[in-house]
Amino acid sequence: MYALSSFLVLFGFWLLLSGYFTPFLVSMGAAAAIAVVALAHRMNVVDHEGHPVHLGWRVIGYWSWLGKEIAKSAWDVSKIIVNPRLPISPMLVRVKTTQKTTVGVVTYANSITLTPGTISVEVSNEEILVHALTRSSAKALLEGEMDRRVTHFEGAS
Amino acid sequence: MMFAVAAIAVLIALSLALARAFLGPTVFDRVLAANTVGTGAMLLLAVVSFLGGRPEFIDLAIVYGFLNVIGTIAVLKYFRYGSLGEPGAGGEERQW
Amino acid sequence: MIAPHLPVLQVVLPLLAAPLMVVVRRGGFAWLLATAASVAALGIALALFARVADGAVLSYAMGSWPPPWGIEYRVDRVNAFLLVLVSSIATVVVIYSRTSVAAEVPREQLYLFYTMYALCLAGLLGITVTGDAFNLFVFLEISSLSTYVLIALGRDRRALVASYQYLIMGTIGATFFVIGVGLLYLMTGTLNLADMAQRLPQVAESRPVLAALAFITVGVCLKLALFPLHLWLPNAYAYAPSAVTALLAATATKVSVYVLLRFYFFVFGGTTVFIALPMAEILLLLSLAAMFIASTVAIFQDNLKRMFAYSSVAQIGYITLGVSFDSVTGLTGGVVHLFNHALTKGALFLLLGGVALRVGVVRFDNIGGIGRMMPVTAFGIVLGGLSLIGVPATVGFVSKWYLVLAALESGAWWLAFLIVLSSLLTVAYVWRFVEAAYFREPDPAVARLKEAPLAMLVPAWLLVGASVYFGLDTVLTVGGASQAAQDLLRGGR
Amino acid sequence: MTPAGTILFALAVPLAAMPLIAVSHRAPNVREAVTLVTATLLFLLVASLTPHVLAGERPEVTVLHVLPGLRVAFTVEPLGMLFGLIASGLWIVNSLYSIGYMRGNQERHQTRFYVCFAGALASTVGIAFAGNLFTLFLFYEALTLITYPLVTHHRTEEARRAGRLYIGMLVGGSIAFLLVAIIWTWALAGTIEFEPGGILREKASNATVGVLLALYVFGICKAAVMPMHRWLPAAMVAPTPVSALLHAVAVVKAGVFAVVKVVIYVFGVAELAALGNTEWLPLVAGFTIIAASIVALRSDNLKRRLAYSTVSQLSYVVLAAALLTPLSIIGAALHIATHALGKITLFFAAGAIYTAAHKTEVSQLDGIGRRMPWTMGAFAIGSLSMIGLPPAAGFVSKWYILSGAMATGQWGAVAVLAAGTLLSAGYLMPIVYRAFFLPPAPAGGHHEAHGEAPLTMVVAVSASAFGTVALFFYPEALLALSRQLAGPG
Amino acid sequence: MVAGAVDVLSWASLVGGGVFCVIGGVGLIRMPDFYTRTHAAGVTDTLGAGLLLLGLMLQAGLSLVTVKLVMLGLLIFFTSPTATHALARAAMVRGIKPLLRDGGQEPSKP
Amino acid sequence: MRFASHYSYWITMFLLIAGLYIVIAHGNLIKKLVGLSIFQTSVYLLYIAPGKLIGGTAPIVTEQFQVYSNPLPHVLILTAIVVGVATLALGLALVVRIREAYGSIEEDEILEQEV
Amino acid sequence: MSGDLVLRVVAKLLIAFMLLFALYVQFHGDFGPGGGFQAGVIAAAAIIFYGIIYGLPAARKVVPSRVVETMVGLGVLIYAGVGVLGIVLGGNYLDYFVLSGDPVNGQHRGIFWVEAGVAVTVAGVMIKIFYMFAGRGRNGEPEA
Ligand code: NA
Ligand code: NA
Repeated sequence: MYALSSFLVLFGFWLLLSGYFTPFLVSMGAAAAIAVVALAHRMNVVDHEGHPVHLGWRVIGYWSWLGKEIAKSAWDVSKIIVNPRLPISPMLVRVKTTQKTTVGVVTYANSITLTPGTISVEVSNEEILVHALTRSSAKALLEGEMDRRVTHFEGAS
Repeated sequence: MMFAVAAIAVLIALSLALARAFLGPTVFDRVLAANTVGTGAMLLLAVVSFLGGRPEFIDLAIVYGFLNVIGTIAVLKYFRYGSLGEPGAGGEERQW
Repeated sequence: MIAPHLPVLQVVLPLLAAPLMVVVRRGGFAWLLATAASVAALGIALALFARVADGAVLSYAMGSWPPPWGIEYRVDRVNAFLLVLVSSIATVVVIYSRTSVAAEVPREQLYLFYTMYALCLAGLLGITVTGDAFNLFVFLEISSLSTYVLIALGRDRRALVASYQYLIMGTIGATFFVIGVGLLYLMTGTLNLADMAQRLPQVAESRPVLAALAFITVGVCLKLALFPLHLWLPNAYAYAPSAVTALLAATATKVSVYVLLRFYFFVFGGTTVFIALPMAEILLLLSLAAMFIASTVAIFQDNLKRMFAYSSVAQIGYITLGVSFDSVTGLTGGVVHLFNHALTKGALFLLLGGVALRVGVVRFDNIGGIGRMMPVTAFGIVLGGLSLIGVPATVGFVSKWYLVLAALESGAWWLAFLIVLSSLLTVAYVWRFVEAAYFREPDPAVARLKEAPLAMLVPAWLLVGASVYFGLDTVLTVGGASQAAQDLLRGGR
Repeated sequence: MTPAGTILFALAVPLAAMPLIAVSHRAPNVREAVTLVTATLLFLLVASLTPHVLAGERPEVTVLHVLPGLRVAFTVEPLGMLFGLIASGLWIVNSLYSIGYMRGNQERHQTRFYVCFAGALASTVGIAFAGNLFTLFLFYEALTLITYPLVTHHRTEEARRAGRLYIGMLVGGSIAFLLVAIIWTWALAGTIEFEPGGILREKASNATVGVLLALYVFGICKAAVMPMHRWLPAAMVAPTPVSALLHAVAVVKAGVFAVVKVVIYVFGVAELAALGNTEWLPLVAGFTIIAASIVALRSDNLKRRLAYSTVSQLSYVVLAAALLTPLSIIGAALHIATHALGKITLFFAAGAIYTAAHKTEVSQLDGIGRRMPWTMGAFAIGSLSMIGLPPAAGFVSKWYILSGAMATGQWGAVAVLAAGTLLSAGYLMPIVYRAFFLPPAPAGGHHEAHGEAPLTMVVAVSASAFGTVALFFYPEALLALSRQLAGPG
Repeated sequence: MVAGAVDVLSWASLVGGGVFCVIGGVGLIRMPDFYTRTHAAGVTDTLGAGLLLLGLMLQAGLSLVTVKLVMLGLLIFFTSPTATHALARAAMVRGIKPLLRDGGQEPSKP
Repeated sequence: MRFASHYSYWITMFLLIAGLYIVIAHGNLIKKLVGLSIFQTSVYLLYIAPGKLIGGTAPIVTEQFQVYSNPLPHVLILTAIVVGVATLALGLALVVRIREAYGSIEEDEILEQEV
Repeated sequence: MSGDLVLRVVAKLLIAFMLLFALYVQFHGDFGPGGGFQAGVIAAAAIIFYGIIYGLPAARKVVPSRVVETMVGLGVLIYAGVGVLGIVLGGNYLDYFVLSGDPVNGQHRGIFWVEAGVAVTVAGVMIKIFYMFAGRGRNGEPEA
């Protein structure tokens, strides 16, 4: 099941990249996708973690929100950098995770890191240790919106 | 012209990162800087591909991106375990 | 059908043998294949030599792309001579290796040894045969990288350090070389050596061209271990497996000399180079330094392999000295010495390998009285030593004779004196061996020694015999060398 | 056999003897028989060439063309003939003597000794007959190398040190100076073939000739011109037959032979005389004569005294050659022969004394003439020859040298010759006097009950003493050869 | 007209991206310790890279090149935080103490 | 592209000297290799510089051969990179084995053990 | 060890795409030289990444050492074989034009196989190198 969907995704990826649709290249693409799935299977990476297709279209929604967040905080951090006084107030905070799956936690952790001003230092099932550049970025994170959105995005599965 | 401006900007960022790589002081600072240099180089390759009309440079940039992350993680792993092949970095089954 | 493809097959056969060995991974098979490749290379080299003997130039276009667009392989009298030299030494050494290497290299690494051996041979032949500057660099690196591995396969842990040091210096050398080539490429727009030679006069004497010359000189001189760029050589020779030492001493530095000659006389066209920059003077001084300092250092070595390694540095000085004269006689002397030293040092290191097989590390303290226990080996070493000194009736004499003549020809009688004087230092270290081998009572350990196995003695003595034979019959060597010298001085035009 | 064939045969005989001697190492009698037969055969071969040379022929043979203009070739001319005769003749005597000495002293490694001795003779013949400088150089080096095992025969630390000095000076000098001189000569003259009248005629400037001559004289260390003499006394550690070989048969003779040969056939006597810049050579030779004699005078060790005597006497030859007159050239050639006979007699006697009485110092020799009358009688004859008194051969050669010096009014040389004669009398006659006229030292040692040395030694020493006297009365053959050198062509 | 607008947009994107890249670089120099520097690097990786790629995409239009640029963006999107996190974690494990403003919660505890 | 190449000489020289300096100045075998790599990197930059800047002619590239022909800079650079990577890998392999044999990768400590 | 969680998940995501990208570069490589090399590097990088994250034993299970070495040899053999084929078919060494009736087609075919050879070798060499280093930990057993 995962293998089939993996194959389809990879093949699509090939066609996107290729841009050429000669019979030779398309068949090669199919062969390549099969080969990769086979190898990946040997590696045991073809599972729900490695290939989270089930997330579906929710991706778009979450990513656009995340993009906006990133832009905002990048802007904030930039202002701090160019500020002659360098007004930082670095701190370590722990945030609880409400996600149920590994993918969910990882998504949350990476989202934290991807947002300038916060990085996830230590990730575990229950909580994430975060280094924040300023008090306000820490506070924003502790408000928990991102956590909620990731959990929602992760879905009920 | 606009590509040139972008390229110069990336180059400046790159040299700043390089400076940090030299300054250190911890190995992690250097690796961080090297990683940023990598990102910069990737972007530079993309911009240069427009600048020089050489679209195949983007492929190169993608390759570079792959290698960048692998390199960073390999270095970290080496510093952590003194070896690249230890299964410690995720091979063992986790508790949950 | 094969005939027109000989120039490329010269390189491709050993190059093909290497991966086959990796795939099969059997020591015995690898040796067989390496031998076959070496013998084939020798056959091809001889055929090529015969075909260019009348002064013809064979050009082979890789992939049918005509030069200067494609890579060209080019055989003329100069490099055909070298091809024969390299492939024949390689053949002798590979036959010798079967016994020697089995004793020095772990069984499971034998295939690796022969793989690297084949690669090294392919690289050396490639350097010699290619007519493309960048391709030359690639072959240079192929031979160098395989050489590093071969050295590291030595038994002593110092082999590792030696290999590392060589890797550092060799890479610096190769990089200097490729920078020089790059500058020439930017100036002429071509990488084809013949084409480059034709285009260079238009941009000659511009700063990048002179810089290119300097880079190439330094780079190549690092590879050929010209004093004081020789620092990698003594340890590399001392701790590499015996067969490797012989191969390196006999071929690798010689091929580098060839590269220098190729660039100096063929690409840069000799005269302009020597006028624009004081190359001749620098080369002369460094050569003299090599001849005296390296020989003196050799006298004080306790390890025989190191001693002969320093001797190599000194002998390379004679070769470059010949080059520095920039005259037919001088170049003849240099080229003959290149040939001579290949035979002699090859023979010496092969024989030392035999001693090493019996006593382990070949030091003066543990070979006392070896002349009685291993008479054939010891006598061969003495003959080789005589050739190093330049005693008449050995090859060594012939080249020194021409070098001295060249010195006198240029009016530098003091130089002739120095050349002869430097031989005296050679006498000193060769004599140390004679005294140890023949005039010391054998230690109890030595007294139990047996002569080296026949499988090693025969190849070694082939070279010893050659170094005596070519000392007596000089028609082939001197004739070939003076032809080569004239061809070289005529330059690329 | 053609003369050319004879030359090759003469070279081949001692060479062939080497393996023969080596394989017979378990049968000493066979081994020594081989040596004696070879020596005799060699002498006969060399002697058979004499009539040809006397008849004005110059037999020659080329063995090998090494490089264009460079060949291994042999030409027999009078000087070489003379040297060849002396060397091969004395080899017979020396072999006889060696048998007694080596057995008498129970020396080790006797086989190697005989093998190397044969090799040394082969090299000597090569030197004597060399047709060009290249060939001369080759065999000159070969002689050095093959005599090294002889010098270090005893393998003691002292022997090894002496051997190192021996090889170092001889090889070093020949490469650093002689070889350079040869190459330079080649560059100047375009040839290195020996030619009567010299090959450098009108080829070299005054200054060049001076430097070149110096290179030759000091490069040929075997001639032991001071300061290149150190190796010779040091080599005294070797067994006495070896000393005889060094001092009489081959080595130092090869040196002075080479010097004379170079003067005659490379520079040309007339040419050298016409040019300046050669005055230093008689000075150096004269200095060596006097200085070495004084050292000899002060040495109590018998062999050391004889060694310095050799150094001194060799310079007679060099001096004679340097006088550059026809008469002195004859004297030089003759002195090679007469000194050889005289000195071999003295060394034989010294060795006999050592073998019979184990005495090495002059001061121990009081009254020994009564126990060893033959030996000491021979010693007395040898001494006369060294001093240059009749009825010994030394008189003849010294006479010619002196005549040459006086004829050209080189009074300094005359004075040196006179002083040298007095000094040599001073260091040799007291020995004879002690041996015959002083009472033996009070008996204290346990070797007092000795008589003469073994028979072969006595025979040898008597034979060489006889030869010394005979050459005084019948010098014609050698004179005839020598005269050819001085005469035209 | 549309082309002009696209040009202006891509100009803006490229310049903006460039500026953010430089700011990230400056931050890398200015920030006082390793952890704070990672935040600065984040600016280059996110807004800097994103805007630059966007600018390039606008120039490339709907083409294969744009697809590849998207790939590039996705690649950065996935790898950059991963690498940064790995770095920070490794530093913490190694005992590199973060510079903390007093009152910052939680002393470091790996 | 042009502006970058203008400075490529200076960058080349800088990398060259810096790399060489690191190779010489550092006793740590790995740092030497890093220096060596930097040193080699200078080559890549050199090969992309157009020859016209220093008075040379442009590389021969005719229409006919543009696609396939050999002396194209990026092929050369790629090759040089391969060579560089191979050298680095081999060098590191040697260092690893040296550390096993000597227990150190500091040059002076290693030489100390071989007196 | 939970911190490696992020790495593990992202690696799973990346590896398959890297492998596919490698093949993409390989198959589109004959439109410009060097494709084989890059493809080899990327493919090897994917395997190496896997090895780094999941450990050497896991990587060796997926791609055994023996296979890697054979790859190295095989790639060169393919490359050189294509060259020799050129001679066999009557052209020069590495002559692609003779590989097919239509010269352009021959050219494509030749380059394709040559690039394939390069890719296999490069991938093999890189993985081999990784195995060599990764195999030598603090108490690593030497591997040739
Ligand atoms: Na962040
Ligand atoms: Na590199």
